[in-house]
Amino acid sequence: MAETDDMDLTLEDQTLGSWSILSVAGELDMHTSPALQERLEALSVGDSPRVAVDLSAVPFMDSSSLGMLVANLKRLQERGGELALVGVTGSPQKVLSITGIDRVIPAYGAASELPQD
Amino acid sequence: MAETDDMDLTLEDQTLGSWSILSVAGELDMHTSPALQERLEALSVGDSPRVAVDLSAVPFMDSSSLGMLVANLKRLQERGGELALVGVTGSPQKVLSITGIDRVIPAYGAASELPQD
Amino acid sequence: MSLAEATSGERLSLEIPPDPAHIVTARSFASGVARSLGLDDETADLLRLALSEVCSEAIEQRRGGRIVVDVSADTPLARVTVVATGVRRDQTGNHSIEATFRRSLIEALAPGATFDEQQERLTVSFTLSAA
Amino acid sequence: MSLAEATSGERLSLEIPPDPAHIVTARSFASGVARSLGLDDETADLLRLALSEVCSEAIEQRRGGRIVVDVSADTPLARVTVVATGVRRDQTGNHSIEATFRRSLIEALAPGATFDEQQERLTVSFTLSAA
Ligand SMILES: Nc1ncnc2c1ncn2[C@@H]1O[C@H](COP(=O)(O)OP(=O)(O)O)[C@@H](O)[C@H]1O
Ligand SMILES: Nc1ncnc2c1ncn2[C@@H]1O[C@H](COP(=O)(O)OP(=O)(O)O)[C@@H](O)[C@H]1O
Repeated sequence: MAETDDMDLTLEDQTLGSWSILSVAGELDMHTSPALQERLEALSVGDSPRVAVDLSAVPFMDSSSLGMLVANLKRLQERGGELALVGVTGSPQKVLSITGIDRVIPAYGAASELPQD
Repeated sequence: MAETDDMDLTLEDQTLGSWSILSVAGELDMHTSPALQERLEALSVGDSPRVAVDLSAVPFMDSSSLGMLVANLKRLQERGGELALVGVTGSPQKVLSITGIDRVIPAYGAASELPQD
Repeated sequence: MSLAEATSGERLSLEIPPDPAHIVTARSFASGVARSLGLDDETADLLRLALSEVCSEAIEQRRGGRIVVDVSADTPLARVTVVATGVRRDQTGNHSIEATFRRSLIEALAPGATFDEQQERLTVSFTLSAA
Repeated sequence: MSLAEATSGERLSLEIPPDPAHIVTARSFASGVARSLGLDDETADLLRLALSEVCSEAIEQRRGGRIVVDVSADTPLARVTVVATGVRRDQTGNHSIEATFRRSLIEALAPGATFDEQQERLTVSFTLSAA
């Protein structure tokens, strides 16, 4: 399990079956989203990588991370992989639904619900 | 039990033995402390009134309520009563200790520790 | 003080350098304004998000200069104006994918928001109503 | 951005009407500034309290006008200046008990704070160091 903490955002990843789960804690904006992008890229390696981003500890999210999420979805799919979101409520849910990204990136209530086939 | 809620500050009082306990929830500053003063006055009636102010749900307190607390201490003592504080930690503790008011108004960890003699 | 008591036209302002690190201050400012104007939680969230988006837009497009946020008590709740000065970064008019999402969010949050873009000055205005 | 990266002299400003209802906005502003300058929690608490006190002092003494709070990244952490304009309320120089507590708090929180009082203008300045 790796951990990054730049005071504003904490990023932790762990493996659950075929998925790498990246848990984000803190506010996601133009200042903090580059740290998320960096970690997402580092996890999107190997064959058919499956990466899930857990947003349950994100009290605020604006549009700054949306382009990056969509770009990572595309990049993962090109490698035969998948991107999913977990624990989407509150502020992230609002932003994802207004922009329609919730129809593009699959979301699960909890990491335990991720498909393991 | 009476309740006041002006959106910024919530005030609730209840009786515990010989004490009236006024529980404050919210930030105490120049804007909100007049509401506390009003409720303190309303409780400082009758013979030898004992009034305790519970500050355990006050995340921020500045000097605006100090003069009022000292004035109420004096007023209660003149009537043979008492003023006490309960649950003083964090921001209230800091302000009370810097100004030395913690040496003037007795403080108890919890309402159950108030002397009932 | 509830909004009803707020003097119409009463103005609160914030000025920050155009740096992503300071967008958090725009959101905290929004939290304070929401409390002093007595906005409900949902409208406060809306104001925080709208200011975060508008400041990001200003920072992405400009270099140097300042960002000034003005909130005035007004009907129905408040009038918000953000003025960013500084040299325009992108002269071609190309918008990043972030900018596209940002515009659609701002338009959803603050219908009728106006964008006045000039060489050294971007002015975004919108009226805040209950979320 | 940590303080180490903050450009020295980088300035954040807040302007509020001299009304007790808006002191909460000065504290929220302080929270945001603390996060964008990377202040530790204790120093952030100190800045919130100091700004709450200085704004209260300005509001108690004056009528009308404006309160402007400026925070600049500086050694060791930041330079804070609060300028309140408006007509002086108390011409006699009598201080309320609140004002006495306030002054002793400000002096404890920000040793070396300066108060420059003039008819229509109060300027309070202090240097912020780690709590
Ligand atoms: N009055 C306060 N006393 C103690 N801590 C506070 C106070 N106000 C804010 N904080 C702390 O500062 C942090 C950031 O403040 P806040 O103004 O809420 O920023 P934002 O609006 O961007 O979330 C909060 O998470 C909280 O823990
Ligand atoms: N980013 C946020 N998302 C949701 N709620 C928030 C956010 N920031 C602040 N709040 C809420 O707004 C309230 C006041 O904000 P804050 O800026 O912390 O004021 P203060 O610094 O005076 O405590 C907080 O208690 C918190 O619940």
